[in-house]
Amino acid sequence: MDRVTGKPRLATVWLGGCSGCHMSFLDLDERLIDLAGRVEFCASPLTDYKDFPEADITLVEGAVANTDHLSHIRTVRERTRTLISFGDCAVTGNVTALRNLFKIEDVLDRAYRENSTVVIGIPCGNGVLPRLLARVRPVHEVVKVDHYLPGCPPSADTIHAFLMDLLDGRAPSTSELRFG
Amino acid sequence: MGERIVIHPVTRIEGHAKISINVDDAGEVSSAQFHVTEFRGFEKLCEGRPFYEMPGLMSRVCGICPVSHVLASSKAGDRLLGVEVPSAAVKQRRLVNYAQLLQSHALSFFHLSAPDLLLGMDSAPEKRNIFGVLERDPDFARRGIRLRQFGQRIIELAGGKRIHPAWGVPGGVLHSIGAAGRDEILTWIPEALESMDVAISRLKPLLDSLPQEIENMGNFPTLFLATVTPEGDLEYYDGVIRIVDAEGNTVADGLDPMRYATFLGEASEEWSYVKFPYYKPLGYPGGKYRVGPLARLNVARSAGTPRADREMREFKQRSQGAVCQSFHYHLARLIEMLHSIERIQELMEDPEILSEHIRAKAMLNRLEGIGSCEAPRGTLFHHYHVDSDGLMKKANLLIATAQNNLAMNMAVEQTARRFVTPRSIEEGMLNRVEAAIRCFDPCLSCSTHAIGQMPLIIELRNHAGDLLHRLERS
Amino acid sequence: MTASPPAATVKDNREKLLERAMSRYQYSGDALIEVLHTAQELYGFLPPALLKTIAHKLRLPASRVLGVASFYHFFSLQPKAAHTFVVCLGTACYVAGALGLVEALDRSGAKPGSSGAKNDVSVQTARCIGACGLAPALIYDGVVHARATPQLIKAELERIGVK
Amino acid sequence: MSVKTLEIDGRMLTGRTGETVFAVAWDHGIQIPRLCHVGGLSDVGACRLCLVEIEGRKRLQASCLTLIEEGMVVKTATPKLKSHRKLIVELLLAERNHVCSVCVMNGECELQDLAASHGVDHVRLRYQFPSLPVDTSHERFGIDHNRCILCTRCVRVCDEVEGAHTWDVCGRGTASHIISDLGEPWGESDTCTSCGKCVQVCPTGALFSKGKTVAEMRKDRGFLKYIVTAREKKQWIG
Amino acid sequence: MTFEELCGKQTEEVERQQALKNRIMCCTAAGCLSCGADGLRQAISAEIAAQGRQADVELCGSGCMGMCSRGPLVLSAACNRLYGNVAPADAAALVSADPAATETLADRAIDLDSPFFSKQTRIVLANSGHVDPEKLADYIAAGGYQSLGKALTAMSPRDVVEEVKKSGLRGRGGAGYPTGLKWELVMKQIPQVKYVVCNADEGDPGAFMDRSVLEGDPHRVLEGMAIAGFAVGAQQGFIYVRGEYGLAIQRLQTAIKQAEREHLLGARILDSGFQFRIDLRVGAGAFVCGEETALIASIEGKRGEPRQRPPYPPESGLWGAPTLINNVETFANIPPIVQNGGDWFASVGTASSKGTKVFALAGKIVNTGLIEVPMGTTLRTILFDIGGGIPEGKFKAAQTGGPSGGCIPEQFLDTPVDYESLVTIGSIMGSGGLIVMDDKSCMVDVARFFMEFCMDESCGKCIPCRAGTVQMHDILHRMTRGDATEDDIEMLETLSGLLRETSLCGLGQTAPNPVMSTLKYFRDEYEAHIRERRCPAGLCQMESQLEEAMA
Repeated sequence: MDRVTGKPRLATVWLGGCSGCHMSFLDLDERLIDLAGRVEFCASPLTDYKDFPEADITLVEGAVANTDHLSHIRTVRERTRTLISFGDCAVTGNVTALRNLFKIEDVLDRAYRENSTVVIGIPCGNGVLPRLLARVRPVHEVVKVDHYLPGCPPSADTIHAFLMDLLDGRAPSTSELRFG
Repeated sequence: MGERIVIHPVTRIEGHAKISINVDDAGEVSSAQFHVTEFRGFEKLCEGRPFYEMPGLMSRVCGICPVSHVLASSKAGDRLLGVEVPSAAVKQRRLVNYAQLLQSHALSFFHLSAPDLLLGMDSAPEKRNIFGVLERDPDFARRGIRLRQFGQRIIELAGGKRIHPAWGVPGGVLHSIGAAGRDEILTWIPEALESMDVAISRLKPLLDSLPQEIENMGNFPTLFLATVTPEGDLEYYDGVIRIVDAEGNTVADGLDPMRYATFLGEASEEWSYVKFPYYKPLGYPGGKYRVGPLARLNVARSAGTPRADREMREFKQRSQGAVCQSFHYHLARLIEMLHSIERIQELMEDPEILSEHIRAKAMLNRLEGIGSCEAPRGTLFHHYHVDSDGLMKKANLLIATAQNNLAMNMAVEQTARRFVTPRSIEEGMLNRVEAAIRCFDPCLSCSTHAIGQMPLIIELRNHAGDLLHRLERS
Repeated sequence: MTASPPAATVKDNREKLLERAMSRYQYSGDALIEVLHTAQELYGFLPPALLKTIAHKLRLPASRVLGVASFYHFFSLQPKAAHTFVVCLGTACYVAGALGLVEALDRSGAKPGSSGAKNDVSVQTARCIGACGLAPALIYDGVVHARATPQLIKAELERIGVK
Repeated sequence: MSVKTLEIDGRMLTGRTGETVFAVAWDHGIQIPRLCHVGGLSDVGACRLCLVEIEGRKRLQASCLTLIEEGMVVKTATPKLKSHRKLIVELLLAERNHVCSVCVMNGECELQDLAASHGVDHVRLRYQFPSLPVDTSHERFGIDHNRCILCTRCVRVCDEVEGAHTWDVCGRGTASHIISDLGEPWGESDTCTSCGKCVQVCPTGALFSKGKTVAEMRKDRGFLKYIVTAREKKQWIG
Repeated sequence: MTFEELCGKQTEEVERQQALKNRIMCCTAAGCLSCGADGLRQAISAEIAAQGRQADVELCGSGCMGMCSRGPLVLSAACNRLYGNVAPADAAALVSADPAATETLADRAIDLDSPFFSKQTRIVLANSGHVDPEKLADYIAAGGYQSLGKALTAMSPRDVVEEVKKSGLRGRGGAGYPTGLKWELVMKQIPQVKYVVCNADEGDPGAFMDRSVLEGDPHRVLEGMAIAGFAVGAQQGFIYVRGEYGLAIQRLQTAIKQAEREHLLGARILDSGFQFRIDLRVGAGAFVCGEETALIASIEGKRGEPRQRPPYPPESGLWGAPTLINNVETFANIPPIVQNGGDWFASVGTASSKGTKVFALAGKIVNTGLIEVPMGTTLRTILFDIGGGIPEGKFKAAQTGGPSGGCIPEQFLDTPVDYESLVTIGSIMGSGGLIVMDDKSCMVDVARFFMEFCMDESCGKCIPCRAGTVQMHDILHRMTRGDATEDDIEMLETLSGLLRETSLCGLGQTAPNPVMSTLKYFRDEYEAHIRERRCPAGLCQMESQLEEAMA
């Protein structure tokens, strides 16, 4: 609960994904206004928190694909009461994990050598950039996940029903959930 | 011994980014870099897949502008088939492209920029979001939400799904918007136009209050690149490429997007996952150019729709030659939204929009195809090679945000030099560095928390990368 | 046994022998596995053309013939290497350290399942060759070696010129 | 033709001698899940989704292969069966590269449907990410092994209905894969009649019509009953 | 040949052998062959020629003599001595059989009164090591084909079935289904065409009982099958033998030809109206073909994929005909049962498990080799009296039942070995592989090893087995590398339940057994791998916590 407002604190996190799940969240459209009355939005790409705060509910979009994601999701897990894998990339790896079918070197080579006209350096894992993980993983392979909200992306209606269930203290219904 | 300041994370541009500021022995900013830390490898992971699946697969590059990728991909597919896309299908594609421009720009302006612009850069961070705007000015916020909803609704009605509609296919589109869809869209138009009037008239006076930021954050000469009609008007779906310089002179015109590789090059640096496209005749890194709303308005002669034309004429008067202040991306965005709504209305009134002749079918007829269009953030190219069975051999994607990469780095460096004094770092200084990035709207929110307080982790590092000092805002 | 017959006369003879085997079973599709055994004995492996002939003669669909041939590990669809190591990975041999033998071969660049790639050595693993009392067992070019060691493998590889 | 009475999920039902538990259940609206079964083809009992509990039998039985008996008491949806089915679906999803979001059958796939109806909201097992080919050498169709679940419907329809036996299973265990003829590209097959029956019976996006984009593929299995009835009874009913 | 002629032939051969000065039996089973038995045999043969003793010294090859760990083994009839580790240089001494000359071999003589021999009861292996498997006359001299003769001349098929039922013999392939009942089922089937199939596709890693029987006493199996054919009304038999068993195949081929020539197989057997042919079917490297429906598919020339049962093979087997399938050891038990009666057989063993069981002892044990003990013998007797104990280190577990079995810890060493008791303690009898593990064996790795086996041998037809073994192996593999969590143990258990209850055939249904039994008795080892990332046996190489980042 937020100390000031007494409302549950909702965070969203974006790892290796396209942000489509966040966009679908925004597709709640005017329902966002009602939602704002029920939760305190904290860390999110839509708000202005950078250091991940304590959160009651966190929606995690995207797969765990690099070392930054890995350390970030661990922090998020520590500071979150109910963690939700949000969308197919987080739940299954989805398209992001298709790179697991290739060697990392080949993937980097295609992007930064074959498709470049000037090659000054190949990025990956120097002091500033995170290293790519050998294997893109769904979130639950890395940290414990409490609920799953699959879909690419999950529709706004699905997200809404899911959040309402959670906020009303019901076990979220899984009957509408679907990959893809 | 030089030092390096790392800003991490810069909030959200296609995932995560960092900014590092290098400090020389004299304690002055020597250079600054903008590092994109996200990489997913679409150019490789598509390998072996049938090209017919590319629009659906490539739309997953971005959830904000999936339609752009669907279109560029479908157009590359059109080339592989070697067909002429039926004109009704072209209209469907144009419609959805305008809808996408509308929703993406609405997101950028109302959801992400407006909080800073309307609430002020020093307002409380908890309030500095669309919900804060809702409290302050519910009507304005609701208009923003509804404008985005309008764009998304068109995509849903035409494409079947708001995000990642797999409706564009090589040769055309899967379905048309239909009469019911058209009728619904027409009912939205008056409100949408009214909302644009409200937004534009709110933004203009705000701009006048930020002269420092406008002049010093990403204000420099570069080339501007955009697609235009052969006559030189705004064009988002299919046209020729024109390049103008900072003075507004045309550097190149009538370039065929299919031949992009002859005039655009891409450089790889080990410190960013986003590459550095450049204009080949000027070489790397000299060939900096900007794309996106600002570039399009600088490049195009006129909009071709009455309301947008009025605004565009006024916009062009903000500067001699091209408008070089990156801050004016915001206003350019609003003008493009207005233009999109006008175009959507035109398309809705065109009887051909209901035609069911929307798909040309053919076998594979070429082994290489390029598709391009104007995405919300700039010109987008998809370049595919397939084998004789139509399986992808390789792809090259030249994405709008990347094309602004050199300019964004320049903006970062300019802002750092102007505002950062390494001896006594204040958060406000670094925030401005970040804000420079956000003008470009590199995909998500970065655009707009432009100015004002941002929670940050600031790391001061020396040359060897050792952590010297860490500053964290709670 | 070689992949491609060196002389036409040899080839004729093999065809005749295969034909005889098929006729012994009245060209019955039920005898497919026996016929494949014979074919592999004659030719060393089962190339597509041979499978096609067998399918035709036994009046079976080609895909079924390949389906059967690929199901059984005894049948080789690729030519065999000049030298073959078979490491027994039966439980007794495993407990006695057969993995060490695999590793020794691995280090030389010859991997289990590989065939002919590296200096014409093929390495296979077997699921118990029945020499459990003498574990770990290794079959090198058809000869069973009891209580084999990585050193033995190293020596053999050196002898045939694989370092 | 004699009739037998049995109890399925607490309902007294009747079926004809020689009918399977599966058929009688479906005839009465009890939809036992399945992936390898498709009406009109022989059954192999491979997917194990249609397993049911039969009173007095120690093991679970594949209902598609179990003939009804007088007085039989069958349960088709006990918690144990449901949990087994859920895990089987997860096993399939983890086995190959089923990326629903970019599949031609997204929205119409039987495996995807099963996952949804069994509450598979994530896969508890590690994805295996095997490297598998796509063959689009055929003029009209393609096969994507990434999406194949080895139900062998294609093998059976090609053998039993079309009579071509172009398809079969090659290799074994986890290396099993569907082949045409001697493993040549499908487009080079001597035996394929291009009838497309295999494409229509395939439950996933493994077999598809070329030129279909993501989520565009739709499959029609009605033809199977039509042909089979026509052949067996000389009656042309859809 | 009539039954009388057969009896005459037996007498003749026994007398001939008794007239010899010496008979040297040189073990030529695969174990001894792999340590030089062939060369030894040639040396002895050459020595006989050199000494000019062809007339009164006979050299025979023999089947497995049991003590494989001390091969090559040679039995000298004249001295009634069994020698181990015999070298070609010993040939002269062996041939001469001179007490002085054999002195050099004295230290290699194996004590035939040692517990290794005295605690065994040999029914199936009675001939093994005593008859030359390549000589029909040898088998006949040992009483071979007498049972067939007795059945054909003095018994009805029903009598034979009753005798087998009375014996209490249970299938030796693993599951232990009562053999007599199975025979009766097939006998009662109406169709005219029936088959008898001998399952010689012994595939458990670490098991070589059937191979030894086939190599050492092939006629015994043929005789057992012929009796079965007579009892159930079949005229055709098949032996489905592992392709890896080259020597067994060769000896079976020889034996079938010999038997056919003497009308012990084929038409008009022993001049009766009974005809029975046996054909060999050579397997091609697929463990799953040990499963009876897969074996049937394989004999029919198809992929060795099992199918749903029922119908069981006694109703619908090969080509849809009633089919009796028993394994090698089961058939080998038949001639003595027919000869001595079911009651005699039932007097050996326990209340529910009759007769003896052959085990292949292997692993960390002194006397590796082939043994046969009465049912109900304790594991302690088998391992420590007969097996001679653990060479170094400490006993940890005994694995029975191969990939379908389990690991038995020390506290159950006094459990009598019979079908039910082994199931109670989480293992199974299986076909008779018995592998001993000491404290250097990691039980997680052992579980992984067996799971890898099942994964490789899964036919791939049904999903739980095809994909479930892969996932279970993945988890076990990660455990042995230190990349697993407590949840993984739970998932192993969940998957085990799935495979056991939903797999199409026995391979998948029993694949979780080694995992379940090690989890039950050695859970601490699993937990050490997970919680402490430590392998108590010191075998598993724990890698860095995350393979995640690229090198």
